[in-house]
Amino acid sequence: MTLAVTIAGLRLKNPLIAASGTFGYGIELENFVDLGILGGIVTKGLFLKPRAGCPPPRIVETPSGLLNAIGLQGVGVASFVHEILPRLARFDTAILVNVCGDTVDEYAAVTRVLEDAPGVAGIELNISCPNVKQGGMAFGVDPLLTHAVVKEVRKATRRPVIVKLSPNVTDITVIARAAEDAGADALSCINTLLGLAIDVETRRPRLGFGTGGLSGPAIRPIAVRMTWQVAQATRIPVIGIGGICCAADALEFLIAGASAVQIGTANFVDPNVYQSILRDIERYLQRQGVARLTEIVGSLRYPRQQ
Amino acid sequence: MTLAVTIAGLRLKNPLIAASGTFGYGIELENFVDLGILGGIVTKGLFLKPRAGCPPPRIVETPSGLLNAIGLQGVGVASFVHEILPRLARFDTAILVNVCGDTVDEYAAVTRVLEDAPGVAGIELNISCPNVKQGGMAFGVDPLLTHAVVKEVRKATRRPVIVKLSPNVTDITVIARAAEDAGADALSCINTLLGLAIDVETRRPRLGFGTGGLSGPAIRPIAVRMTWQVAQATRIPVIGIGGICCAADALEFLIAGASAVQIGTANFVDPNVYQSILRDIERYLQRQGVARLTEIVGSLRYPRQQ
Amino acid sequence: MTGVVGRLVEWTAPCPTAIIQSMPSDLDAALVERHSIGDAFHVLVFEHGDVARNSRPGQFVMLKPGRSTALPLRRPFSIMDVDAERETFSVFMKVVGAQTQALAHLRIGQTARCLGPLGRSFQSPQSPSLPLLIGGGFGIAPLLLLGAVLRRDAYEPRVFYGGRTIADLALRRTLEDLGFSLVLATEDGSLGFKGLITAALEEHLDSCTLPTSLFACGPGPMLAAVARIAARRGLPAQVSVDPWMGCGMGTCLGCVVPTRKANEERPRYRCACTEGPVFESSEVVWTDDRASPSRARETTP
Amino acid sequence: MTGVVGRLVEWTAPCPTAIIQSMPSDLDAALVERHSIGDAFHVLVFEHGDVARNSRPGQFVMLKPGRSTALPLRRPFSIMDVDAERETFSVFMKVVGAQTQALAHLRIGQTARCLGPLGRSFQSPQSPSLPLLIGGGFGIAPLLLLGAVLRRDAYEPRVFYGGRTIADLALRRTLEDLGFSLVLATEDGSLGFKGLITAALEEHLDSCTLPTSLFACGPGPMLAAVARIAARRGLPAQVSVDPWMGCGMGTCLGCVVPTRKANEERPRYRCACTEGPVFESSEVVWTDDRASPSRARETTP
Ligand SMILES: Cc1cc2nc3c(=O)[nH]c(=O)nc-3n(C[C@H](O)[C@H](O)[C@H](O)COP(=O)(O)OP(=O)(O)OC[C@H]3O[C@@H](n4cnc5c(N)ncnc54)[C@H](O)[C@@H]3O)c2cc1C
Ligand SMILES: Cc1cc2nc3c(=O)[nH]c(=O)nc-3n(C[C@H](O)[C@H](O)[C@H](O)COP(=O)(O)OP(=O)(O)OC[C@H]3O[C@@H](n4cnc5c(N)ncnc54)[C@H](O)[C@@H]3O)c2cc1C
Ligand SMILES: Cc1cc2nc3c(=O)[nH]c(=O)nc-3n(C[C@H](O)[C@H](O)[C@H](O)COP(=O)(O)O)c2cc1C
Ligand SMILES: Cc1cc2nc3c(=O)[nH]c(=O)nc-3n(C[C@H](O)[C@H](O)[C@H](O)COP(=O)(O)O)c2cc1C
Ligand code: FES
Ligand code: FES
Repeated sequence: MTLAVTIAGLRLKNPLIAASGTFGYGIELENFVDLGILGGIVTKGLFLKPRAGCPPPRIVETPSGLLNAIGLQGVGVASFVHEILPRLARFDTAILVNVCGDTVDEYAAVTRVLEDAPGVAGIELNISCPNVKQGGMAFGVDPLLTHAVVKEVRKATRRPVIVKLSPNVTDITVIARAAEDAGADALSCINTLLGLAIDVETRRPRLGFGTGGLSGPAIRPIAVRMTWQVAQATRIPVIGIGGICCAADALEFLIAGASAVQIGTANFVDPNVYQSILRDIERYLQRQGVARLTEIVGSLRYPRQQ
Repeated sequence: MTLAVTIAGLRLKNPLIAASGTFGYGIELENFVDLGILGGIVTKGLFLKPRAGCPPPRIVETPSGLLNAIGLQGVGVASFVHEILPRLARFDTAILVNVCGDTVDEYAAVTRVLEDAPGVAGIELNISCPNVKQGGMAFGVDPLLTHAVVKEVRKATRRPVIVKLSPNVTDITVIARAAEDAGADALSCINTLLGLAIDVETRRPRLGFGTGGLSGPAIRPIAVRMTWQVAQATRIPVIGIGGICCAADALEFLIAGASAVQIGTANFVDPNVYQSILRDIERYLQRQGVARLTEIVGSLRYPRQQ
Repeated sequence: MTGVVGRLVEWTAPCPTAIIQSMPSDLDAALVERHSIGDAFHVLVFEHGDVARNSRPGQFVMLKPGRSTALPLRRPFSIMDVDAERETFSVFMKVVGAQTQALAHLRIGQTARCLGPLGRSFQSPQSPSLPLLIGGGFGIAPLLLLGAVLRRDAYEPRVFYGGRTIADLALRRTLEDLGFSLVLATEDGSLGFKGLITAALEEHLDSCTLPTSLFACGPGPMLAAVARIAARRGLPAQVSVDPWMGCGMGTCLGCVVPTRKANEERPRYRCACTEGPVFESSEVVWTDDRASPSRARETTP
Repeated sequence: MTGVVGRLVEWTAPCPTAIIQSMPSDLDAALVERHSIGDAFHVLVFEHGDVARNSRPGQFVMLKPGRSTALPLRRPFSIMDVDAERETFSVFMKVVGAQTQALAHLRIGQTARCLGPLGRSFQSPQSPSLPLLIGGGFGIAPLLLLGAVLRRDAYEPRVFYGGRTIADLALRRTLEDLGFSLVLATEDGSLGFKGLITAALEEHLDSCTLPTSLFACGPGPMLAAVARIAARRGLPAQVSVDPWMGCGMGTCLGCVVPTRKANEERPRYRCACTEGPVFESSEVVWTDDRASPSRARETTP
């Protein structure tokens, strides 16, 4: 039985990838997790410069969900390349870098810095972060801007470019196709949904920034739906994301058409969740009499609509 | 202390309204609930003709959420007017009718049937149901179609017209303003989010229809955010809906700018939830030293964005 | 186990045509007894005067541990037994997911939200006949109450009780102790007849000449088989179905079953919570059973 | 209550500069003892060898009842006591919401996911001095362990323990039994000094001439007051902060506190879970305390 998958020319030993912003830069967890069992790791989002992020409180729990406004606090791409990337080299897992920018130029510039860095398996373009004032989600909700930024980044690298889509749109397939047309090799689906939680006693938002991004099991049905729509609408591979906590959750995305999945919020509860998910996916494949994981990708039997 | 609110010229004794599709036509619950304590009731969605609805399974639970594809099963507006409406007359609560249609003409026709019926306090225009093949959500995600249908319905009635918005859009304020421009008296915010849940053993959707609409506490942060956006962007009253289970939940919407709220999924768990919510809202107002509920509407202290 | 099964009130008399036959009430019902049969099966006895007094066989309650008005929804459980004097009723629960787990592990004295009695009950046989009660898995539960009432009314019901394996027949001792004439079947042959309980039923019917009426509760495919058998042999059959239920009160329209009464031109969706869960088997339109999703999904707890 | 507070290992020796001072481990830790003080306060003793052996005062554990990997997240709790021989540690828990409720009601033998020890501990005083330990509400918890270690190292710590009312001072007997020199304060005057514990502290400092170092844990406003007092009097002060924590491991960046070390040009957000929860009070940028949201919201359970 094999769990290996290939995405955008990248072979992953299994379809489980740690989602951006929920696994630090990887090294924070080296004492907690055997990083080598992961198919891949997406780093926290990186801009050209270091960034302070949003004022606290930055996270608040909602029913089966986590609302966050971290605001892409980070060390900047240069520090990442020089100080962190070398320490990741000894782990046998694909390192994907989540690239951010306030402008198209910045996205391209961050990508170029990474181009010469050894050990970067690919780029995940974050055009969908709801917690920044410029850039971020503004790109991901507009097909023309999406096309523009993907095209520039495409020019800046020979590495696989994965575009991370925002769910805060009327029709995600329009954005997905814009990214595909502009040269994306794969699509990550989805980032967080824009939400607001209010502290009724103080009548202020519970987050320092105001609104935040909703993640976790609460959003899974929305994420599975969008993954399915995007997989139908494009020819490039899709990586499913949203509320995955166990093997059955991951399998929903794979059956809907994702070639791999990312695990986000669940890392906070248990960064070792990968082990049990892999074991349970294997058991599932056995039960279903399927030898390769890839056989179940997109195998959803959707009812014919009369 | 008063909990009374006025929406679109309609005085409600309190801001708690039962949401469409979660309270039947009201009469189903007359043995369970003292209907007179509700501010209002929105009926299940009605078309011109009776409708069979979607094949089962029609509901499935997801984390803190309910995914449904009922497909607007219903008796049709004529039966409603003749058989059900008279039975509702003896309850002291505002009856709002959720109006559906496959076409603009059907929306207007259903509205006209209601125009002469006694005991209808207002119309809630459902342009946001995700579980029908035509009409429904298709209208609610397009500002031009929204404008067109609201305009026709506006012409068909002198009663208050409340337009129920779909959350499955990039920018809900665009749709909200289109409805306002076309003559809507108020806005209901939000209907369900389109979702998909998959039975991994059979590799089929868990719902007979395929996709469904996500409701319940899971979507509350999204609904509060949209309510806040819509209240900022329009001058007409907003009714907040989405995952309300207790007083604090209701208050989040009111503080965000809603003049009233609807309770949906929570009715299934406890159709008597209104009592405790009213009691706890009163306690809250006492705690806050506020004499009228209306004083807290829109009182959110949103952080200034530098 | 739960005292005498069936110290009952009248069952079909008061208003035979009403859909909801008695006024349900919504209480915090305290757990007063628990009898566990292995890890998976539990008989839970709750205090609830109205359910104890007004329930009819085949009716159910909607239960939810604790007091929260948030999701998860309440869950439906057949009323297995009532004791009007003690003001208690009992349910037989198979642990399959988070809510059945939480209910099964309530401590004595803790409460569950409890709404009931709900739904349309089994109707007493139209004419004197031998009632055959066919239960699959936890579907046996309402048949205990039904059996008790039938006996009180001088019928001599015979119980067919099937499961995959011996462990599924958790109530077999209770049925024996109550003196029911009992046919057991397991698919793996670990106890009784080897095969499906409906095969055991057919074998019995082949050799039986008495007028017979069937009463069944269990998984969808079992009910469909009972319906086929009844149709083929021209026997009256009532089946209690088990769809997803959201509310139990007729408002969510989530629990519908395609049905078609004799006088109807085309099938109609009927709510199992108000117009069922007991239907005439001839009125149910038996589909490919999409109404019973797989139970094997590992749920995210 | 929990055996002798503080059968401890070394506390700052091994690697004084490292951020995470010892390798945390993630176990299913069984509850072995519970001591309830009213409904709201509980001392819970868990089995966890690594936490028992490696914890230093001020460190914490992330706990979650049961085994689920879904939300809700784990919750942080200060380590109140360790017993290296029994391989147990204890936490002092105030029930404020669903997770503290669930943890407080674990049955003996049931397990919680338990990750720890985590975070930067209190550091031993730089020079001989009188340690004053200031605890507000459940913030008293880490000060028990700190007090025990200080005494072992021949300090004579004095404990200031404040709350709104007498019931909040749930650990006062334990502190007395352990023989700590104790100052109590309640806002309503129901016990000890009437007023804020920081007012009691100031009163003491006004009349005390010994070199003093402050160690505080409690609500944000209390810590801010301690920081002001320390700054005004030029005393060293370490404070343990209590922000929302998502992971406890430095990955969510949810727990940040604005800080500014002496050599830094402008403030920086530091993670309370890895670079704290204990900070020098002079390094924390005290804001209008948005980091402590209101605790009064009725949570949807
Ligand atoms: C009228 C009626 C009477 C019932 N009587 C009894 C009874 O007496 N004893 C008893 O043990 N159970 C009974 N049930 C079934 C019981 O309601 C479910 O087992 C329960 O809802 C499961 O809840 P859960 O949270 O533990 O599991 P969930 O996590 O909700 O579900 C666990 C698994 O079971 C499946 N499942 C859950 N509910 C249903 C359903 N209704 N139909 C098909 N699949 C389902 C899910 O797909 C999932 O795989 C009855 C159901 C109905 C409708
Ligand atoms: C380093 C650290 C050490 C701690 N040590 C202890 C301890 O020893 N004993 C103890 O009882 N508690 C301690 N806490 C606090 C404890 O973690 C929270 O009380 C707990 O997370 C509440 O969880 P819940 O699910 O019960 O409540 P929730 O439902 O999550 O919250 C209930 C209410 O408390 C508020 N709240 C929850 N967590 C926080 C927080 N971190 N800051 C401000 N408000 C909050 C919420 O706004 C809500 O109103 C500590 C916290 C930290 C960060
Ligand atoms: C605290 C937090 C921080 C995040 N930071 C980033 C980020 O830097 N870049 C990014 O593309 N997505 C970020 N995300 C989004 C996640 O990668 C993921 O898309 C989302 O959380 C949905 O998955 P989940 O439900 O499994 O968490 C963040 C999410 C969380 C919860
Ligand atoms: C089972 C079900 C049926 C519904 N039917 C309708 C409907 O007929 N018309 C409508 O406008 N909204 C309908 N809704 C949407 C609700 O009115 C409400 O907008 C939504 O459920 C969000 O609120 P909640 O989270 O409180 O349930 C339905 C929702 C559910 C769960
Ligand atoms: S369960 Fe809701 S209508 Fe039957
Ligand atoms: S709690 Fe997650 S980074 Fe500190």
